[in-house]
Amino acid sequence: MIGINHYLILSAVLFALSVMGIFLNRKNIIVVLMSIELMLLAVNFNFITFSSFLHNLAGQIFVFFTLTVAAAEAAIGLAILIVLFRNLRSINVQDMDSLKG
Amino acid sequence: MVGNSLYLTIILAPLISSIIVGLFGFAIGKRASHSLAILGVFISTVCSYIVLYKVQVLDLSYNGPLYTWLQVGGQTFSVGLLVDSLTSIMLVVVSSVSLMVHIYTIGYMAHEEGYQRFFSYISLFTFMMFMLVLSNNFVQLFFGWEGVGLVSYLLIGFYIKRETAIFANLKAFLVNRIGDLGFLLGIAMVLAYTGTLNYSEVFTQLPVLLNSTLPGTDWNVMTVTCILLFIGAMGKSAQFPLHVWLPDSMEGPTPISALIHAATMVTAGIFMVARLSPMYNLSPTALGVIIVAGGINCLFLGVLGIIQNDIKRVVAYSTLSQLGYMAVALGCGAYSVAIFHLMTHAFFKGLLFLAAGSVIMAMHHEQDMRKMGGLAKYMPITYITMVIGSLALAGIPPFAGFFSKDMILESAKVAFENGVPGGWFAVFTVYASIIVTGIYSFRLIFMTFHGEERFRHVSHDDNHSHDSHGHHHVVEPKESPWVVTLPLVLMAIPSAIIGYLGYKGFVSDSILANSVTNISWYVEHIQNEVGTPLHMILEAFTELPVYLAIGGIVIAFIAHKNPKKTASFVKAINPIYIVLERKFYMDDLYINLFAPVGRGIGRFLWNIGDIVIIDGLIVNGSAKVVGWYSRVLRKVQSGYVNSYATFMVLGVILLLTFCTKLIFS
Amino acid sequence: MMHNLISLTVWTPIVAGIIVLFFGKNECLARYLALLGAIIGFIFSAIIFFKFDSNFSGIQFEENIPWISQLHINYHFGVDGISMPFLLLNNFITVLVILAGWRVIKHKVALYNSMFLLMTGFMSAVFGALDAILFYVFFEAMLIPMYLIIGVWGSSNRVYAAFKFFLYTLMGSLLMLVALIYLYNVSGNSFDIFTYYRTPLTMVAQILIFVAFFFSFAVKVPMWPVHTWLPDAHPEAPTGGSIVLAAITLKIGGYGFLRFVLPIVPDASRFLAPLMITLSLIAIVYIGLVAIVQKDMKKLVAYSSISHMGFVTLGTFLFVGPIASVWGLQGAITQMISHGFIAAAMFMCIGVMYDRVHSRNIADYGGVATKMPIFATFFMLFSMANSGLPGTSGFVGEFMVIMASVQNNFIYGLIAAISLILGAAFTLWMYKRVMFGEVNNHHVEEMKDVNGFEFVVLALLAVGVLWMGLYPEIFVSKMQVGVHDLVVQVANSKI
Amino acid sequence: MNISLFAAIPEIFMAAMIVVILLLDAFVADNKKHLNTIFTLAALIGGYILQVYVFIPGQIQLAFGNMFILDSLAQGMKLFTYILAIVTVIYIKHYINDKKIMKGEFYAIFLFSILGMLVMISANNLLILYVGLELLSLALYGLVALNRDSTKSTEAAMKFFILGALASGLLLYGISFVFGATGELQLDKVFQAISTNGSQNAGLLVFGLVFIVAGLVFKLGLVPFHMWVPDVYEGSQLAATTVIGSVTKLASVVFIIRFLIGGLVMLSHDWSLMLSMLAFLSLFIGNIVAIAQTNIKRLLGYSTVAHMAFIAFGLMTVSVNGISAVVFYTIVYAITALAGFGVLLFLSKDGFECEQIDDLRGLNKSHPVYAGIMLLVMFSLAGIPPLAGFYAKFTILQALVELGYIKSAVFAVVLSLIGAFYYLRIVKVMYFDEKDVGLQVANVGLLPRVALFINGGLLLLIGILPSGLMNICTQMITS
Amino acid sequence: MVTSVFFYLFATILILSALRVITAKNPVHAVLFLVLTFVTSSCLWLMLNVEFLALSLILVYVGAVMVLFLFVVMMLDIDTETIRNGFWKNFPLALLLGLVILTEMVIVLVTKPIVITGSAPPVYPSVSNGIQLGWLMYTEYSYPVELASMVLLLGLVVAVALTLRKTNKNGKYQNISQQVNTESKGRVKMVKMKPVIAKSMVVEEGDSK
Repeated sequence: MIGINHYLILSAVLFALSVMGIFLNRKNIIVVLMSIELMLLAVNFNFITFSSFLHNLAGQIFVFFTLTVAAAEAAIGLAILIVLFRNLRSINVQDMDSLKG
Repeated sequence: MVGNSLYLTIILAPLISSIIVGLFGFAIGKRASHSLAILGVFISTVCSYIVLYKVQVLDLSYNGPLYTWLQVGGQTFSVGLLVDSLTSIMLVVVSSVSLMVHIYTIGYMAHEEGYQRFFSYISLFTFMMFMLVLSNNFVQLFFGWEGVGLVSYLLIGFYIKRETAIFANLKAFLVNRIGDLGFLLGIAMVLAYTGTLNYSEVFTQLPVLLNSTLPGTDWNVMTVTCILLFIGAMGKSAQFPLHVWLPDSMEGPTPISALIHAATMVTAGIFMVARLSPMYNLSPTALGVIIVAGGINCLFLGVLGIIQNDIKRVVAYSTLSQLGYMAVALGCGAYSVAIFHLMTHAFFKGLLFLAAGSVIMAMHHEQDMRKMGGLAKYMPITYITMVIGSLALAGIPPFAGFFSKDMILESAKVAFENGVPGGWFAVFTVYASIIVTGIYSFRLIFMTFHGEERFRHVSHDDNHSHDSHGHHHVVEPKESPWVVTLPLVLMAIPSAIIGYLGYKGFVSDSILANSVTNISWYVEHIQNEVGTPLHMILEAFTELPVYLAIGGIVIAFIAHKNPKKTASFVKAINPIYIVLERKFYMDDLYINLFAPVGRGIGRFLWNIGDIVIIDGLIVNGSAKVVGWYSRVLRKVQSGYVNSYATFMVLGVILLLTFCTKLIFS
Repeated sequence: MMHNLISLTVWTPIVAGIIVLFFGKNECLARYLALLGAIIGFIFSAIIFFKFDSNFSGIQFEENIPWISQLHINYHFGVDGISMPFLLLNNFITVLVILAGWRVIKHKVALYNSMFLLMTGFMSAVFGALDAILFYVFFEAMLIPMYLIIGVWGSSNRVYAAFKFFLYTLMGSLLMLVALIYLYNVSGNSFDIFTYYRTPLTMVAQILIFVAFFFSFAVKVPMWPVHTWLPDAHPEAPTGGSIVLAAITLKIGGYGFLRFVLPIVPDASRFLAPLMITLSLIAIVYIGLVAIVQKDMKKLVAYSSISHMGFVTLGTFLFVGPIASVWGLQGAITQMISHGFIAAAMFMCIGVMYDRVHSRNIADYGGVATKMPIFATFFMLFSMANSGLPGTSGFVGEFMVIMASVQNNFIYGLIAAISLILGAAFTLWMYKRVMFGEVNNHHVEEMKDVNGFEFVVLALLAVGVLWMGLYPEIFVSKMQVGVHDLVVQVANSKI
Repeated sequence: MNISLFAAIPEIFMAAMIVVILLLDAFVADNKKHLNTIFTLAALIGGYILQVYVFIPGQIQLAFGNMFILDSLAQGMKLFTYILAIVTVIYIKHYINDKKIMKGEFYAIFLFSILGMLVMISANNLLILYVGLELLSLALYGLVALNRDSTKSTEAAMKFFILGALASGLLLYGISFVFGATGELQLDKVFQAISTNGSQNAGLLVFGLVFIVAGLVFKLGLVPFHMWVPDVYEGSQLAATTVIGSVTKLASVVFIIRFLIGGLVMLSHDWSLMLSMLAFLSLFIGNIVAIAQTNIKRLLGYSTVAHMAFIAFGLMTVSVNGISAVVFYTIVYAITALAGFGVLLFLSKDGFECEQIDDLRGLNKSHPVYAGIMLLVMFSLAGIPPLAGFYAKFTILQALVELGYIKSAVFAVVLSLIGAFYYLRIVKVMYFDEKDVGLQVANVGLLPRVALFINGGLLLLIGILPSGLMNICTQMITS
Repeated sequence: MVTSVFFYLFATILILSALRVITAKNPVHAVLFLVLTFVTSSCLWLMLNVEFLALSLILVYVGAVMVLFLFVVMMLDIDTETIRNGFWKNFPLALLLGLVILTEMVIVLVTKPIVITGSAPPVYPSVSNGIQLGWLMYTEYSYPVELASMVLLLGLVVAVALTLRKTNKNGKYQNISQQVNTESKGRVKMVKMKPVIAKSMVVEEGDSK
């Protein structure tokens, strides 16, 4: 039987993968953004799981708003990315090092 | 106030004149300045004689506070006056000599820069000396003690441009300070064990001191205290090994050599021990120390006088020797004898200095006796007075020195007989020293006043740039003006007769009654054998000392007549001569050992302790460590956003790990 | 009026300082305003001095109103015999400092004078405060003006010195803050110093508090080995800064030991007294030796200050049996007051020369006495006072402390008394090299004797030095009851 | 269910005004763009007035089905937020003009961020907290990026965005566990659920707590979640830095208080330990790394890290005193930082950003008043009495010692000594360095000058009489 | 049993595609794998009876956000080869990091069994998930809905403000303020002209005189 733990562990795996993604991609910012989307997916998974098993719709509502906000977030993130690309002619993470120390 | 207004007058008159002359000297001019200063001292002198009369004749003594200086922990320290027989004698000595010196100064310093300053200083000195002798407690004694030290410092370095002078005054002050260290600790001991610093109160508590030992040791407190106090006296009275400053102090103008470094200040130590005689009587060990120190001074430092060529230095070494005599007397418990010698010495030594000054003036500030000679005919008054002084110094009856010295010999003998520690040393040194005294005092007379007129051969080169006269050609030496010769004459009189007059009183202790407590054997053996002074003089010729003294004079005469033989003799004993010339290496010890070592330690502590260890290692070191951390840690902020994210994740992992532990614990 | 005197003493200079800061565009006006403020402050403190009842045991001129009620912090001022003399000294020195800078300071005059007035106000408050936090606030606030004084008007190495000064002192005081908060909690939510006096504390707590206080006050004093800020701060500071630092700021350390350490942690004080005495003796001898070899006059006097302050801590921690030594305490306070005069005077003298030659190096001088006879006389007096000559104030405190240390242990006394030699050695050797001898360079040749302002300042200080030396009773009598109370307080064990 | 909207009137007003300003920007001629500023100020002042108006003292007002709460903490913090926002606008007005930043957008986004803060402050629900946080964060990303032709700014915005998104991901992940463990999103109910049967899903809760703490302290900028702070401070133009560095702190702190105290106080044992750990690290890193900085904005970024550690210490105590100390600290810090940024803003002009420490060289000589205010700011940040910053530190230390965290207090104190060093350095540059770099103050007008002067004076005033503000803070917490 | 099979199937696809997202060489591939991830998870959500959100995930995320991503990726012409440099160097560490975080999570989740506290029956069992959500959203959760609108507006404003460049010569923009603020003066140009009079007329006039 597939229990709550299965889903939670699945989302944990997603979460871990997203973390790995952020760590791994030292060259391409857009993949980092995608990793963040993955992380949000893991979060949503959690909420959905709990909501379903608890019979509590609040979790689903939460997911709904997460999706909304994430959409706006993605828009802003990509806008920043474009602006950055215009200035830097690159979206290489390692080129973004004028601020350090 | 009426009761002590006389004493106050004594103290304040010179102080006031000193302040006025010091502050407004330039405004009021030379003449008014010296008049004022002399007036101050004159008033004091007159009052001193009145006091002498009151104390010695009317038997009125005084002991009372003036004002409360300090109250601490239930103990009150007052500035107070103690007028008794000892004080009265000291007052007279101090004020008389001081007055003479004041007058003499008019002539001696007539053309010097800082004329008013000089008068201000010596008046201030007189005040300080009065404070010292009149004090009825240790604190005030210390005040006067240091005060005279200060003025001495100022006056030794009076020629502030002369390197030797300013070296000498610093040396004098510092060496004195070593003594003061002991002195202050002695005072502290007294206070710690008796709870008071008033002489009279301390004397009632002596058993406390006598019956205690220093914690952690088995040293008797009385002995420790007495020795500490005597260390103070060693500094001030130039006792071995703290004597090194006195010869150098001759850098000062001659009047103050007479006043401070012969007659008054240097005897403060002698006075102090005499003042505290009830204490010293209880500590034979301390007396032994005094004898040894005095004995060394008396003989070994006296010997150095023989080879000096500087006229003032000869007198200075003779002073050391005479101070040694006094100290021996103190060590033998014959305090009143010491005071007697102090008094006679004050006059004849003051006289000798003043006369030497007169010679120096005549020689245009030349002090080297090798460039003098044959002056007797040019300056007869100086010559005669100086011979009188020298005879007194050598102890030829009936001059003053004879009586006091004879008493010291007697008391040394008695002390030896009574098995006083170091008694044999006392006897040996005082006897031997008589010859020495004869030699150096008359060597001076012969070299200066007799023989070839060597000053004619020597051009006055400019090795004494302070010389404001600026004469560079030979001028016939002539007798000094009356302001100089008058004090000489006035001092020569007491030098001749004061022993005769004072002998009986001092010996029988009637003069110092109730203020000085002589030790028992002295009282038993000497006080009871009082003869008349005349009897003493006659008897003297049946005894050894006079012949020793005459022998010394004869040796000096022979040496003077046969300079070549003397030179070969000196050559024969060259190693000894060198030791003597190096003053037993005592100066080297201080200047080349103690001072550099002190500075070296200081430099080491500064460079290594402060700069390297505390500042370098700890303070700047920690700053450096922080800076290093800062530079290293800022590298963590690499600028790469995924490394930032990684750090965040690491933070989460850290918290998670921490938390997992929490969950399972 | 009467019951606000301390507030007036504290706030007059502060307000004056702010006024000067804002309306000091005109330099002349700034100077006169500052002087006026300083003098009014001094008058108030003098009124306190004269109205002070020396037989009254306890706090006088007390003011106590809630200040920060949430934290039970009160605006609590008051003086007893221990603190009152400092108040007077502080305000006295300020007048001198303002005068001393009259001709010398030529840029940022308003800021300069204002900073000194602020300093004075803060320091008066430190001496008057009876609430721990009130004390602390002013204790720290002082750092700001002093930091600026050293940094803005200092000489070449001023930045290093200012930083060192600030951080060194801050290090100490921050630990004290923690200790005070701890005491607040232990004492049942009070910052009243006198409540702390009654608060029982375990030995461990006492020792920890002692350590915290030690860092705070020992740095200020400064004690060996946390002294090294002083030889850097003093030479770099302008003359006025050196004067205030030496004359007053250092005293706050000594005062802190008396006001806080001894009564609040008496058992720890007793327990650690040998340590403190050792450190003090090291300060006296070690620093004395170091002072001898200094080439920089101000550094030399700075070291001599440390050495002299060694007597303060020595006197404070001398116990005769379980009882704090009255002699020691009195000596410590007297030494502080006297050092206030002497150090101020010494720095003033060096400042006078510095203004003419612009060098602090001893080697650059020589024969100044021939060019500046009046100055030489003053300098001689102060040098003698600095080497502890009886009849000057320098002697009184040292005397009392040496007396007390011999009562405690002969060896202590012996080591302490070495300062007689060392003090004379470094002071007079400097004097000799600077003032005596031939004039050997044209700078000295051109030196002019003291001007009116300098003369007034030096003369006032000379009066102070002599007065305290010849008649210390007028000060000491005011302290007696306070010291007695303190001794009684310290005698009680709090464990 | 409470559907009254009364308590939320100010927020509604703000939302409306944002739209108005956006429209205004579109429809107003370029030469009348100052209307934007005026409307922004009007919006904030109106919000303030409404806020005062809606509050009923001594009563907790709810709205929107209890998701919106207006208690005294919210009221107080909102009022301060408004005031700080107003002052911010006054300070940045000339800067926006000079730098030719898109005004309408800037002010609109700024108001969005203020709205986000207000929402966060009044949130009574995990969802609202999240949305409010996002509203704030997204607006801030926008503000930073708005200087779109600058590589630094866009880089900073990108970093800020990525890390912020990561942080909110972490936070959400944590919230999901809390939701799972309790089945509630409403803060008071979460609290009840934990207190009634908290031990049931303790593992899950603590697990979630880790992520929540991580997400929360990101906003504060505690080590190791601090790495955005210096970069963003440095990279943003001063106007954005001012917003991030000052007024935002209020909302962030209330946010944390709501989360940790309001909802998860039963887990305080766990999170206070976590906070203390992070606070130690932050004090250390923040203070030490700041020493090596040469850029004031960056330096202030690191110093913020250290300051936030103090706030974490205060939170750690979980006592009334501690929390009111935290609030006090926050307000004081925000005021202080605002004054500091104000000075920097005034010194910046077209083509010149006053951001290097050396730019301030000789400021005292050319502009003593600004130097004086900067001096007050620096000493206040260093915690030297009699300035406001001292009492902030003091109250925190007191709360620590009261609960026996003496070691923490000593640690905090020792490191703030190191902190003092770099503040002193700025003072040194202004006062000790004689070389004048010819710093010119921008033409800012009277109002900003007066505001800055009052702001600086306030540091001193609070320093001398902190009682009033402390009272307010205590009342915010206790009632 | 069937659900188990489907669960594991989708879970496997989900994990693998997620792994590919982070390891793909080409960002376009990464985006497409991300789409796959979303679709799979949408399927899993459907298994949990969360129909509405499952659909909106596809609609909002796949339909809008991912397209946006794809668009940006395509627009920014990125050199895919250099981007992968040093990837495998970091991989072990990343793996370790991921494993640590996963292990800790799993340990907690497995060892501390979850107690379903609020296991109340579904609120409106008969009504579909979408209607339930809709009902809740516009009543109880109206506040966040309003806020979400603000968030979206903000997103809009920021995105436009950042990316809209009016300097582009080729673009044609509408400047509203300019349009609104035009005054009649600006629109109608009144030109003063000297009246042009025919020569003949002049002659005539002249003639009349």
